[in-house]
Amino acid sequence: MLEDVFVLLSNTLFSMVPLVLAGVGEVITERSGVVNIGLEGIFILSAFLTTVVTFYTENPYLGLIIGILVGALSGLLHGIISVYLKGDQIIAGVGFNSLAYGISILSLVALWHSHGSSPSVEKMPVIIIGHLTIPPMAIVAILVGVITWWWLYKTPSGLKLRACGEDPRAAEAMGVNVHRTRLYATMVGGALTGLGGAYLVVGWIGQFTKFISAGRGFIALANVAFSNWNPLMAVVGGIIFGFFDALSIYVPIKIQKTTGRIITAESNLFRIIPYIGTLLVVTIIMKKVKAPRALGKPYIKE
Amino acid sequence: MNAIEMENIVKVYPDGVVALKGVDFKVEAGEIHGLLGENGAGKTTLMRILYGEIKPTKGKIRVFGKEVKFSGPWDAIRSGIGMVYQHFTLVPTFTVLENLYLALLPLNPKITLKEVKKLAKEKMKETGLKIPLDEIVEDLPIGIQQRVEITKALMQNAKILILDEPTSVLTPIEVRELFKTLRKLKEKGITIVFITHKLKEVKEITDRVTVMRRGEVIGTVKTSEVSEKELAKMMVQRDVVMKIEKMPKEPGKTVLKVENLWVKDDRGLDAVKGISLEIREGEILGIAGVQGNGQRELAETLAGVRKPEKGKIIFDKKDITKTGALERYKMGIAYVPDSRKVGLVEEMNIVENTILTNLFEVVKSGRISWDKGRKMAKDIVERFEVITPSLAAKVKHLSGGNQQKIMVGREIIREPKVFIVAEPTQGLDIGATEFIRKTLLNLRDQGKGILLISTDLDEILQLSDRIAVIYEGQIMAVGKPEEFTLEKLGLLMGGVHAESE
Amino acid sequence: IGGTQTQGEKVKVAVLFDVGGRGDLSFNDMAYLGAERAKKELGVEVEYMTPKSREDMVPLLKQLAESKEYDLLVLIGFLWTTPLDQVADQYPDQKFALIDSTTGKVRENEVDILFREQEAAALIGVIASGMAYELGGDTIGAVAGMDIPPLWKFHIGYLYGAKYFEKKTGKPVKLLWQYTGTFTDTQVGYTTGMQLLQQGAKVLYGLAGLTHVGMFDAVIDWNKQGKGKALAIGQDASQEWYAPEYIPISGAKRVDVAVYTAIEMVVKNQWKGGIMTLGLKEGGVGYWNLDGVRQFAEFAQEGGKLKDMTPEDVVRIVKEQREKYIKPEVWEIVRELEEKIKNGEIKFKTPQSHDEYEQIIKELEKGNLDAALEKE
Amino acid sequence: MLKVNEKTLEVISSLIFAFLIGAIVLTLLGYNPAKVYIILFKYGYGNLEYLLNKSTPLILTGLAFSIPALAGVFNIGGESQLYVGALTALLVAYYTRNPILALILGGIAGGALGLFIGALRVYRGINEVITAIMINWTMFYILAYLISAKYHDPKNPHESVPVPSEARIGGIFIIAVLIAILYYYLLNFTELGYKLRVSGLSPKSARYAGFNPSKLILSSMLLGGLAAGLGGALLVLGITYAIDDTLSTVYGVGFTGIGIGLLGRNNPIGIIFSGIFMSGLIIGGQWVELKTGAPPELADTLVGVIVITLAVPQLYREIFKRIRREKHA
Ligand SMILES: Nc1ncnc2c1ncn2[C@@H]1O[C@H](COP(=O)(O)OP(=O)(O)OP(=O)(O)O)[C@@H](O)[C@H]1O
Ligand SMILES: Nc1ncnc2c1ncn2[C@@H]1O[C@H](COP(=O)(O)OP(=O)(O)OP(=O)(O)O)[C@@H](O)[C@H]1O
Ligand SMILES: [Mg+2]
Ligand SMILES: [Mg+2]
Repeated sequence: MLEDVFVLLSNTLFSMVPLVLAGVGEVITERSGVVNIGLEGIFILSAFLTTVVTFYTENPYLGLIIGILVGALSGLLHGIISVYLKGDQIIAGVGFNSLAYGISILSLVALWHSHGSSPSVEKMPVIIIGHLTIPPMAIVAILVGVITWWWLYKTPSGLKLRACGEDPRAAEAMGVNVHRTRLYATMVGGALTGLGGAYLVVGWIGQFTKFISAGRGFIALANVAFSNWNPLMAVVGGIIFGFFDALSIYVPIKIQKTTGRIITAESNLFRIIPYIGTLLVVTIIMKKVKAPRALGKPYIKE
Repeated sequence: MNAIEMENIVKVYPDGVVALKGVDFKVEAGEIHGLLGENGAGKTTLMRILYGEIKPTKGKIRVFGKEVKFSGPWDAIRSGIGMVYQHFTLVPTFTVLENLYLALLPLNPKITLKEVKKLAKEKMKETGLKIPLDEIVEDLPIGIQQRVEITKALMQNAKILILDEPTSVLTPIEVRELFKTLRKLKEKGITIVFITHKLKEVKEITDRVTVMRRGEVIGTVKTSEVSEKELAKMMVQRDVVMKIEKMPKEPGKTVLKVENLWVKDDRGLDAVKGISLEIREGEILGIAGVQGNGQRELAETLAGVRKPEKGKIIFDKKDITKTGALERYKMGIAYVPDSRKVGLVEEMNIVENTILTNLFEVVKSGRISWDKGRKMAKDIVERFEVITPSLAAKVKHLSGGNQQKIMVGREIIREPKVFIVAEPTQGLDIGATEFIRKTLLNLRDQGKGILLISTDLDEILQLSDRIAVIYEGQIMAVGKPEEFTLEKLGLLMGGVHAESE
Repeated sequence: IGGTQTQGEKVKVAVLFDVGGRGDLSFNDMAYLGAERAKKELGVEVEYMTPKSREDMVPLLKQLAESKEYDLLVLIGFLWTTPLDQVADQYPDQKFALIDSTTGKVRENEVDILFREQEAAALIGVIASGMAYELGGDTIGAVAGMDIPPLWKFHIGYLYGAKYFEKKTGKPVKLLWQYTGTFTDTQVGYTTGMQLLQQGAKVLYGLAGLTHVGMFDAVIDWNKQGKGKALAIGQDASQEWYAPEYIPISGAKRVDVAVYTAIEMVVKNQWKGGIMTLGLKEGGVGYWNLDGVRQFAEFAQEGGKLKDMTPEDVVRIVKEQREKYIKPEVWEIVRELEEKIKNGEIKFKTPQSHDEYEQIIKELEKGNLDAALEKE
Repeated sequence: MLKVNEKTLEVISSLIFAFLIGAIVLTLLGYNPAKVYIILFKYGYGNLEYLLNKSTPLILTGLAFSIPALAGVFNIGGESQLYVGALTALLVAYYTRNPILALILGGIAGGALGLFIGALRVYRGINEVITAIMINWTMFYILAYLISAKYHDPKNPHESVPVPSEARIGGIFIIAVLIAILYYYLLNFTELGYKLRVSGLSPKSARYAGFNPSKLILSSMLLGGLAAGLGGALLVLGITYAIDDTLSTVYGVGFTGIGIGLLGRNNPIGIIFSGIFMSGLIIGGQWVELKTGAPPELADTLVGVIVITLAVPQLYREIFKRIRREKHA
């Protein structure tokens, strides 16, 4: 039974990483006033290029760096569109998701004649303590959350960034370069999401598949709201969702194993656990929502 | 030497409005320079350009003789320019301290929060402006927010300080304090540009004054060489009656009665503590007080926007304590809030803003008649001389004064039985101020009951039939205007009972 | 040759995939292989199309049929069943081939090709059970996609095989069957795989398209991280090349053969409408032999997916692993079962409703093997 | 009149721009843009019945996003609202054989789910983004469960029970357009619509004007959910007549609707056009695969590029301004 708990915990750690990284990244982006719903697309694109680089270099760490880079560049694109071109941020995100998916698969076909998946690549080692398997990126993700919290709340640049999301006009009047800050924030957010995408490959399943993000970009988006735009809570949110996710797979297997009861159609109902569970937790703990005031609104200078 | 030289500044807004048509503006180092002009004359626009917030379409700017091109306020701040806005530009969800910190960072990126706190305390001592450092800005009354703004600019070590209508929401005592500060700053060699609509203030504090009109400079004169009347004439190109005649009138029966009203503010603290009052037909009841003493909550409760904790509100003999705002507006109560951000939907056009509180007039079985709405809007624009390219212009593109006219005008045309109006003339030029005040008196003469909330004691004394002084949610005294002097009002507003004096 | 076909003009075929489209490493990709083989060997022209959703199917079918451009429309997957049923009668001159499903109607212009998945799964069930005992356990597992009819058949067959093994050897076998609810989420496959392994399953059967590719990785990691010894089994295509050391065998579902057969019928002018089912006897299902393994390893190599290995290596390793984990006694049971199926002694039921499916599974669990079979 | 022309000009020019950039991307990827575009347009917009049917549910999920958006609520739950609308309509049609009742109850089911999301926000302060995403997946699996285990067709276990032939309806596009026009009217000419827009733009002003913000959030989510529910109902009653057990009949329609709502600039009339426009791209994309042999993802790439380009009208405005200025100079 204790072993079960450890395995559950291990699985929780595995699945929480992308949600936390992208969630924290998006908290940064949104705190500056920009919404980027293109997380799904960043996941896919960075996962793909991470796979390519890791495949040829056999170095998963290089893959991680590429993932970060791809994420940052995607963030840059989104930043330029939403900050300087005053584009509609949601439309741009929707478009980017489609573009990133399309271009990744086209390249996959060109490179490996496969429409669905890449070859396996080198993965990062994991930390094993007894029955507990810890992906090192889980530790990184938690650290990223903590550091981001410290950055946003304890440093001047964090203050500036938050000001841009609350009241860009005031921020600008006080000498903050709103456009530049938002651009950088979107890039950093993208970079962290890219890291999450890279992790999917080199930290988790060791290959690229065409549905590798499988809606995790949107779950990460929900995580942002869950966190109330607080990076520490985004870590908690990722862990909670990851735990319920692992639980939803564990419970039916355990029932089968111990009672011999066959679970067929009801397996669909078990798949609901992470979503309902998270919603319940939110219902219980949620206080007043405090989204950044100027979220999603372009700041236009005459 | 000139601190500021702006040459041939032209500004065309993206929607095609030509706000400045080639303005020359010079300010000598060390002077207090007044900037005067009707609503929409282009004062704010000119100053926003000087502060680097918006870019001029054309023109040159020199600061202390050096030509500058600002790409943003951060450049202006580094060149020693500070600005206090008409609409405050503090981050509303941050604490005062955080705002100050934010403001100082462009100058000194290494500064710490602790140092800012120390500096702020020093500044407070130096200027006498008291501000609560750890409060969230949006929870503070506007008067206090403004103090934060000024302190902020001073802490930025501004050598040139621009104040855009700093006194429009201050009580005379606060104004006096502010002027003291400004004089002190002047002694230290700081150049000040001071925008106001109040000629008295111009006379009192400025050395020279520039008058603008419709995007052009009419002229710059030495303050000591002109009278208020002359200034007014320069501004509006006609004679202005400075003193409004008020006919004596016997008030009629009570239309609105408030009994033992208790109201909480947004933070859940008691803001109105057991207020009882009556408004009678054909009477203006003035509420004098420093902002943040429960006026807003009182007004909102009377309008039905806020629910009271305790107490009773009787209107026209009916108990309306539980009635919602919409219903009350329909019954004949009108309310002008103290903030245009609340009273207007910036992103909507004039017609849409007109019907905001007049919805019941234009709606028939759920359907809006835009024709009626347009008619109403046109009426307001004509009667109140709103300067706008069209009725379809978004309200956010209007100048502050013109926005104010729409917000007040919209309520007046409805001819309410009870009119609750807060700061009706804030930001209005003298012409418009005169017009609004006359209109209020007219309403009173027609037998309407008016509750006038204002920090402008001149306004209170000039218009009210009775005055109530509010302090910390309680009425300190009620009486006829003749019974009060400016001094006495000031003391009462500060919480000092006349008797105990 | 080609009587109905005008001389000199190439036969033109459109292959219409399932909504998921290619890239599942199994079903749709196999269909593609079959069509490509027809292109090469029969000299036909093939075009491909992936509909975006179920609602696109009817209008696309109509438009394609109306264009009269295609001698044959090959429809891959059960989603096409109802759309085809709706339009088939309107276009009597258009030939259709429906792969892996049937409208239940016999039409002159329609060929339905079905598989008897239970037969392959039953063999795999025996093999998996044998391998589990070889690995020192008694539990086998499966990572399945969604709870849909083809999976019902796999479930029945797999469980049947396990129980058959149990009956023959007297060694009890437990089956942990998990529907993941997805054919695409590889990570869910990984987590499910890990959980099944932790609950004692020694052999995992992948029945979830891209999802079970994650299961492969779970098995690989389980071994590599020293948590124990476990093996995986692929399905549809030969997937041994993915990790020959840990995937000694794959079930076969020859969608390629079905597609090729349908095209061939047109080219060779042997078209005859009706319903065909492919099972062990017809070579439509089964498990992959080493030739098949080599062929798919070669495909993988062409795509640059075989790193540090040649197809020969793959075949060698697979051969070693099969020898190591599938003992002659087990092969014997497999052969026997295979024989019984081929000669019709064993004929599996195809459940027509969820209730019937559950009923069969329950009976099988109790050891009532006949519950899965058609009664004579 | 001049204004309308300018708007049309803007739309047309941004479309041209989008396709230009799309052409550049196609060329970079090694495809012949002329060929791809010819196929895309010929087939995408050539089959009118298909085009209009395809756009029907998309227009409605577009509305499902946009109406709440105007009231300041971010409804990305159109997906699941469509699911429940589709299933409800299907079952009602199956059991009662009454298409009108099916349509109405389908709409109500979607509306109720929208309302639920709104209620969690109003009464529990839960951000609608969380609720919507969680509910989307929850409903997906519940639907999968019901269809595979409870309501599958005994004759065809791959699909749900069918809509009986007497409950099938035609002219669904007209219904969608009528609903869009109704919503347009509602937004621009009724008290409720006005209140919704005010509270979306400035909640403080709405409070001041005496509007009940909670009621408005709920109303907007009800209207949004209603639209999505109707979209689902029309989908099954008018196009597919059943839902398959992998849910590919309904999956993704709500998400695509978000883009359509926004491309239509949250204007119901605009949404009709953006719905048709996007449907054409989606339909045409399938034919591009068939006719050029390009992977189907080429269409996704192209759609992505076009949508991104349409997100930045500011860009063309700037370019136009510059051109005009140069002309004048
Ligand atoms: N952002 C804007 N977009 C378009 N037009 C604007 C904008 N801001 C101001 N205007 C217009 O520019 C003109 C000058 O406005 P400005 O705010 O400078 O006037 P002002 O002199 O400060 O008036 P007030 O005394 O009322 O504050 C007005 O006609 C106004 O409508
Ligand atoms: N928000 C708005 N602000 C100003 N005008 C609007 C707005 N919405 C719609 N309109 C305009 O109002 C006009 C509608 O006129 P219409 O004659 O249809 O109704 P109406 O005149 O408002 O109603 P009634 O006949 O009851 O007076 C249109 O030209 C439309 O562009
Ligand atoms: Mg101004
Ligand atoms: Mg009319």
